[in-house]
Amino acid sequence: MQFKKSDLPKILDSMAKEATVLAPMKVKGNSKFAPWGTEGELDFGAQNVLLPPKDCLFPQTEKMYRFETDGLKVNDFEVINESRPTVLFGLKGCDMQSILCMDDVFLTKGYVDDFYKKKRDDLLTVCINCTTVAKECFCDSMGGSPNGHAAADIQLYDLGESYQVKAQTEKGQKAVDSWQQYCNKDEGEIKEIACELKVDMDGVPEKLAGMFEHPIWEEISRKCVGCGICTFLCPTCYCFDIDTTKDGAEGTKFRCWDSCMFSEYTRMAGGHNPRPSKKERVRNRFLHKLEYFKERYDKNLCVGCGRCVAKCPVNLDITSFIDQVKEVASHE
Amino acid sequence: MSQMQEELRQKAKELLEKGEVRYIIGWGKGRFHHRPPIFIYQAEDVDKLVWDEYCVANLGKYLLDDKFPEGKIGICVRGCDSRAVVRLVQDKQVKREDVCLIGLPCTGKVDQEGRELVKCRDCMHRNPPVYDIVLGEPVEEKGNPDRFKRVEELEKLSSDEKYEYWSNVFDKCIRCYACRNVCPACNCRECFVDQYRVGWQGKQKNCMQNQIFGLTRAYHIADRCIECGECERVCPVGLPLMELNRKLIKDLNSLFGPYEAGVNPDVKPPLGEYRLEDPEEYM
Amino acid sequence: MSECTCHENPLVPQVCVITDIKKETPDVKTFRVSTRDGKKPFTPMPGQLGMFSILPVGEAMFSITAQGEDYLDFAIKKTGQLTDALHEAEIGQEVGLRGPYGNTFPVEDCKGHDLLFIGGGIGLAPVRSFIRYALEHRGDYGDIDIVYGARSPEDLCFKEDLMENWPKEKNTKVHVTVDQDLSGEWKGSVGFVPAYLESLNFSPEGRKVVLCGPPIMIKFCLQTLAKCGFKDSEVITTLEMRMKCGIGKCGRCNIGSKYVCLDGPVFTMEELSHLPNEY
Amino acid sequence: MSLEEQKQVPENWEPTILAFCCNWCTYAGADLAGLNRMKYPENVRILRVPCSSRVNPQFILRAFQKGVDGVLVAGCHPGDCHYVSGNYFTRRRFLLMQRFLEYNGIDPRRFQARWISGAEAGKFRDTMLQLCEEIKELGPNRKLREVK
Repeated sequence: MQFKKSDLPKILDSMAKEATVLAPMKVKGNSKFAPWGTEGELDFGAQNVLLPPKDCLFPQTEKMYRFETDGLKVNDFEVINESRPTVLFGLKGCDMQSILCMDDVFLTKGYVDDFYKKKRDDLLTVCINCTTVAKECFCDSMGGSPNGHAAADIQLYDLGESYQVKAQTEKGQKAVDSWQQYCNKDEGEIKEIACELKVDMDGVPEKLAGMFEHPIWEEISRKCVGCGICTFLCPTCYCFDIDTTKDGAEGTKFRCWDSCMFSEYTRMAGGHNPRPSKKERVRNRFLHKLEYFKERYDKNLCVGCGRCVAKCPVNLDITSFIDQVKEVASHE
Repeated sequence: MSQMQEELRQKAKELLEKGEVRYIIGWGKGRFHHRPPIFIYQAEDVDKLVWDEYCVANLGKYLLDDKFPEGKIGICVRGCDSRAVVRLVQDKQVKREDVCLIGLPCTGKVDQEGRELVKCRDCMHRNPPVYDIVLGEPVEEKGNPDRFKRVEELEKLSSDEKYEYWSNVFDKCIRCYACRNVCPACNCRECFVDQYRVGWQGKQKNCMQNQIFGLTRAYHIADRCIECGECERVCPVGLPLMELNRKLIKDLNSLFGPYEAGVNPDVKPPLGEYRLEDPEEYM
Repeated sequence: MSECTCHENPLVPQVCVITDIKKETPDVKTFRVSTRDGKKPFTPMPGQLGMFSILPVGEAMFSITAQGEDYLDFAIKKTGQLTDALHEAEIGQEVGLRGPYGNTFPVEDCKGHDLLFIGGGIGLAPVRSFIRYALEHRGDYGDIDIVYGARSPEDLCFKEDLMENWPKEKNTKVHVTVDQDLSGEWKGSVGFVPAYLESLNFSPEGRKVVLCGPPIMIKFCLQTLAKCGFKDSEVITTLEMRMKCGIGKCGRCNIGSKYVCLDGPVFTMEELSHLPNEY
Repeated sequence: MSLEEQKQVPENWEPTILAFCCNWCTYAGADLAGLNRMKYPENVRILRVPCSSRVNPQFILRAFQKGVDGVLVAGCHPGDCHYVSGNYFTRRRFLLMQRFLEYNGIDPRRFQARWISGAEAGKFRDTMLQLCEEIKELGPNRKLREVK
């Protein structure tokens, strides 16, 4: 089933009637998933959208509950958990995989995070395959593929002037049915492509397990600037902090993104900090991406989107690190 | 360019073998066109040192990671790095005798598509003002005729338009603090952002918090900013932060006389001193 | 691990009331908390944690040191912004509480063993929950030794337990030491816990150790225990880490792939030896 | 909050003004004004600081953030500062700050500095009255303000 690219705005408008449609757009020079209708133009270019889609499921700042204190008394907490049906349109394979990683974290292991669950149930994911690949992309070395993702509700294939549609879940099928008047039945031929940047991942998690005291950490973390670019642009970084905005007696408890690269991330009240310097923090981030998450959820936490490779001010990039780990003799 | 690279490697080998410096901070080969900072301890590793048109990162701030070095630290300095080191020396963060500056006249750096970087287009000191050793011959300075052009354009706007402009700018900020972490002038022991007990800066990301962070940081480095442009280069969402810093520098020049930070180690930053005949508006 | 019974959203606390505040030492107070209608907020197992929040200020994780019919006890030392505000709270102050979080002391497989509890300063608080549990199920356990040390005599926490209640229990011995004694009337032993522990020279057969205290004390106690022949699997400790969510999501309290708030805080030294040493 | 909404002024709105008064001169001037029963608007809140140069730019930004409509920094006349050179630094710092706030869209009249000595009680009252007039005419300040 296909529809012409020229009909795309009409389809987006029809969907935008009863849901917020987030599409990859360039808005005032800023490449992000913006609601359809803000002025800016669609951007399905090679370079993935700069700001990751995790903002729609796990906002950078999310109010949790409001409270009011008078004297010693506290009123009942008013939980703020409103969410609207949302469509994430134009997701690439790597971002779709990052949503699966986030699902494992927020929805499994004994506790279900309500804030995330409500947004996740309201979400319809429309994945699109990549026609060109940025030089930083390496998703097919991390188990993903630029040619689409099986877990997306709807998968679009770019055939030049039209998109081929494939509904992969019944939720997706329901949405595709509403596009009928734009679609025709014929099938096009889908071009498969691969990433240029290759990384060899097998054996790396096991090898990393024994490399906690290895001198490599001192070497690579020396140039790290300790900023939060890699963690805030990473689609799978889910660390958050909980804080309060106070205004006299009232206040709101909110949760916001936090970065393990910041200095006070693990600083305790008494002053003890298990990760005092850059070395520990860089080590923890790489080990979490490549080994700890695999041990806990049996998935790579790095989906190969290449955002940190492109945007790190000093090019402390995970792909060169993986290459260095491969070179480390296994007995060391 | 590669002839200078050979000279640099030669000089680095010599310094390391004679034991004049314990290690040398320079640029090395990274992924694609990147030339990340690199730290050379052994003489035989000097071939990792690179000098070409992609060596962009400012090296000055790495001296803060090793504040009490056993031996001297060698550091490759272009114009902006040398001013960064002068900045750190003036702020008493680094002792001048602990560093050996290897001066490299710089003809400006390019990004991956070969376009000259904004910070190099605006650079006014391509020859390192302060150095111990200099390689190659000095480059002719081209100056920056429209240094304050963008600031003057913004000043013409009405106050609501200005607020609208700056709110849109700071709405894009994701608070990754890269601008603070790469800035040589931002070298407080504990930044106001990290003083979570005092609570200057909330952790929530909204336009107002971003604006307060941006304005406070710009004002804190008002008279010490060396215009190296790193804050603009590293900002992942491309905020025009130099326009804030240049406005402050333009006012400082007009109010208290022309001054360029980090060029002459003996000239103190203007806000740190005063003259009786300063302009008077508050009588 | 009993399911959190408070709000259906695990991150939202339930409102509870401080019913009693007891001053243990100049910087440690025990807060007794129960729900508005006087019931116990939740039933924790020994060693589990509760997320305590003073509303305008913030939230922090504390171990539950004791529980009764309709209350939970938290012994909290004044070290940070939240604990400062907490120490100014009065009786009747309403607070937010959620939990119980974390795993529990291995009460089952400690059955039939002799127990050696070692506490340092405020470190006695989490250990005390297991001591009280053991004394309630006295028959299941062999003889109990409690070694406790604090900076000075007035810094000893839970004095009436240490001096009156516990020594009266069936073959339970309490050994208390203080780092230094300026007042002069302290009759007990003076010296650091590790040295004191060595002088008591406990035999490792059939004995399990529960250890909690400042990092420096744990380090030296482990060396002493190793000298006495205790195997790593016999030594159990509970860790303190910065925790924000308490339900294993926010990624902050990780040691390797384990989250202290979910897979901990109680670990045996053998489990800890497999994890990276970063705590 | 869009710019139009910022324009409407709630009726009988009273501006909140924060005055940083240097302990040795301006605060003494304010005291003297009180002794002589001089009336000045009550919506000025005085914050005593050891010297006018103790005022950190962050205090001013935070004041606007917390909803203050006008800020005044008042200190001794240059030359008779109790700490000799305090107000010279103040002068330099706040000449720059005023232009910087203006560059960011804040009306310069919302942030002013004055030299008021211990004896100039009249000047203190006149400054406060004049400041209150100007801010009342400017309306509530919604720029940089924390949105609840």
